[in-house]
Amino acid sequence: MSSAALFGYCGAALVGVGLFGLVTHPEVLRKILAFNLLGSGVFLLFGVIARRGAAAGLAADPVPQALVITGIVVAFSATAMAVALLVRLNQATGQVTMSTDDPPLGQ
Amino acid sequence: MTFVANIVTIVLVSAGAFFFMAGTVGLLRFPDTLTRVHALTKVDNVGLGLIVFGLLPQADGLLHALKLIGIWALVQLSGAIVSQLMAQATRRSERQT
Amino acid sequence: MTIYFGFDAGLAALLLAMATCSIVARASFAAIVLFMIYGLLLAIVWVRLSAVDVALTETAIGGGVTGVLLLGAAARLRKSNPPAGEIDLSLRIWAGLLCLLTAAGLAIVVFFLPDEAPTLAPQVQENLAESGLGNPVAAVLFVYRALDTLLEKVVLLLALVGVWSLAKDQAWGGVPGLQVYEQPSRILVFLAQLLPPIGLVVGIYMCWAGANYPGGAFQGGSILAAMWLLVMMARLRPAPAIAAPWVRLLLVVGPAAFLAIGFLGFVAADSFLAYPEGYAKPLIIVVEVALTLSIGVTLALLVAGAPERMPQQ
Amino acid sequence: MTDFLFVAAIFVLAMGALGLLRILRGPGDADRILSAQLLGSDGVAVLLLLAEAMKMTPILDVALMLALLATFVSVAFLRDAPAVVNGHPNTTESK
Repeated sequence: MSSAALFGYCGAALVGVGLFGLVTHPEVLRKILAFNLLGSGVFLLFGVIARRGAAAGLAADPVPQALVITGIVVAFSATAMAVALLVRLNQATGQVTMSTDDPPLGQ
Repeated sequence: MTFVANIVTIVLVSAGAFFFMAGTVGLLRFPDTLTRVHALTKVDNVGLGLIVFGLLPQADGLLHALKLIGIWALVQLSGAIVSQLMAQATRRSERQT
Repeated sequence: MTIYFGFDAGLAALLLAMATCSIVARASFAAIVLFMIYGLLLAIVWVRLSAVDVALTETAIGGGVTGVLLLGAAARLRKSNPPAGEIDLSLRIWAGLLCLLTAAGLAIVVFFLPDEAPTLAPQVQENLAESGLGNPVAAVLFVYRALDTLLEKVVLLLALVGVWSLAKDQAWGGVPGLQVYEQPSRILVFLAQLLPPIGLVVGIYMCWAGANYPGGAFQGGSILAAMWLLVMMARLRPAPAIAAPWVRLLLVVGPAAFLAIGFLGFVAADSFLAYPEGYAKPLIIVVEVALTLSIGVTLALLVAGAPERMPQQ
Repeated sequence: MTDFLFVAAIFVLAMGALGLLRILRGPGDADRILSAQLLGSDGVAVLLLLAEAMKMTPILDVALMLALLATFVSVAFLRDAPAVVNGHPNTTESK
């Protein structure tokens, strides 16, 4: 097994771990964290594909790398937005989850 | 000449790695937070320093060597200040409880 | 088994362990610390995949700025009651199975990747000389996929507008509710005076080096953001009111310069975002410098959050 | 030489990993921060070693970035220190 394939399996496992956290954690902050883990797993798969595409004297294919850099930036934007929504939700209702069992807004 | 350089690298990097081990052992075995901070500073100063000086003979060009030393200086500087902050915070919370 | 593979296997195992621990940790604070360590390890993985540009971005964003953003949120939510009920066991087992299936599916895809890996590296390398850049990743970002890069900066701005729009009506245009030190000690103030000049130099260096070596506007900008946040957290300078004209100007100068040069492409070259022959490199550097400033300000304000109070008179 | 540098990198990384046991043991959040800081220093050392072993000088820039950002992160860790550090391990742990 090559190192690239190893990191590929690692990325696949990270997607699984992140997805698990995303579905099972009631706290929104932990969901956001898990979503970031999931995303980085996907990025890692891109990285593996870039590494396998090494050619023409380059150690890795630059196109997937550029995609990943854009992806990291966009993921950060989404995270910042989600955190701001969460903080506002908490200010308005005192909740840290999105459970519907809690009293709705305004009561 | 490269032979001598390689020997220097191997000796110094090994010595540096030893200090990294010492830092970890200190972090795990020392009894309280303040002494653990102490263990950590040895890693920043001596451990990383030895590794940097070990890598210097392998550096190609002055700029490369200066960058290595610059990184060490930065880690040392910020490590020292952050350790101070950490110790302060610990002292403060001990006084409160 | 070679020694390289040994290193990579150890690294991968550690990475997975950190990810798992950060999911199962009980306390949010511990989970975030673990997530930041995970970001650091992931940066080393990117180095091992020979993707130094990505490693730089991951160090800055994955471990650094995202971590600080989450820490701030955790500190603000700490006073709230923890959620009452946990999701029951059978549901968790089902979720676990589903996730296992997803991971297994992806692993199978990795296993059956074609031996002849498709690659665009030769095309990039062939046309690299025309762009005048030495860094192939920067060439992809600013020449071949310039539209994506432009839109990515717009997404950053849109996210910031989104964050700001969550402010209460009376706080609109006010000061972001960034968590700061209540009583910064003298040592902290010293650090906040000492580090930003160093960071500024490194940030400019990253932006400058980005044309030919790994680095670039985003990496440089994120260092600037970190340094500014440090100054604000140590209360050397307060967070600015978001209505301040200089803040607005810095936010848009990067995307505006990019867009202007894009439209220039209609006139001077043959299409939108095309660079006139021979001027590619200087134009790209102008865009990168402007973008570095804008990205620094945008990232810092995204971490600072929605405005919460009006500036004190 | 390359092999030796990789062995050194494995050793330093392993030491950092061992230090992470502090995160599990605690008791205070200050101790968790300490082991994260130790791993930061280990990360810088590993990157320096890799830069030489892989003959890729730009990796030094990653180490530089890490050194800067680690300081920034430590300051953020300690931001709400009086409430977090060491004092009441139970209140922070049981959440």
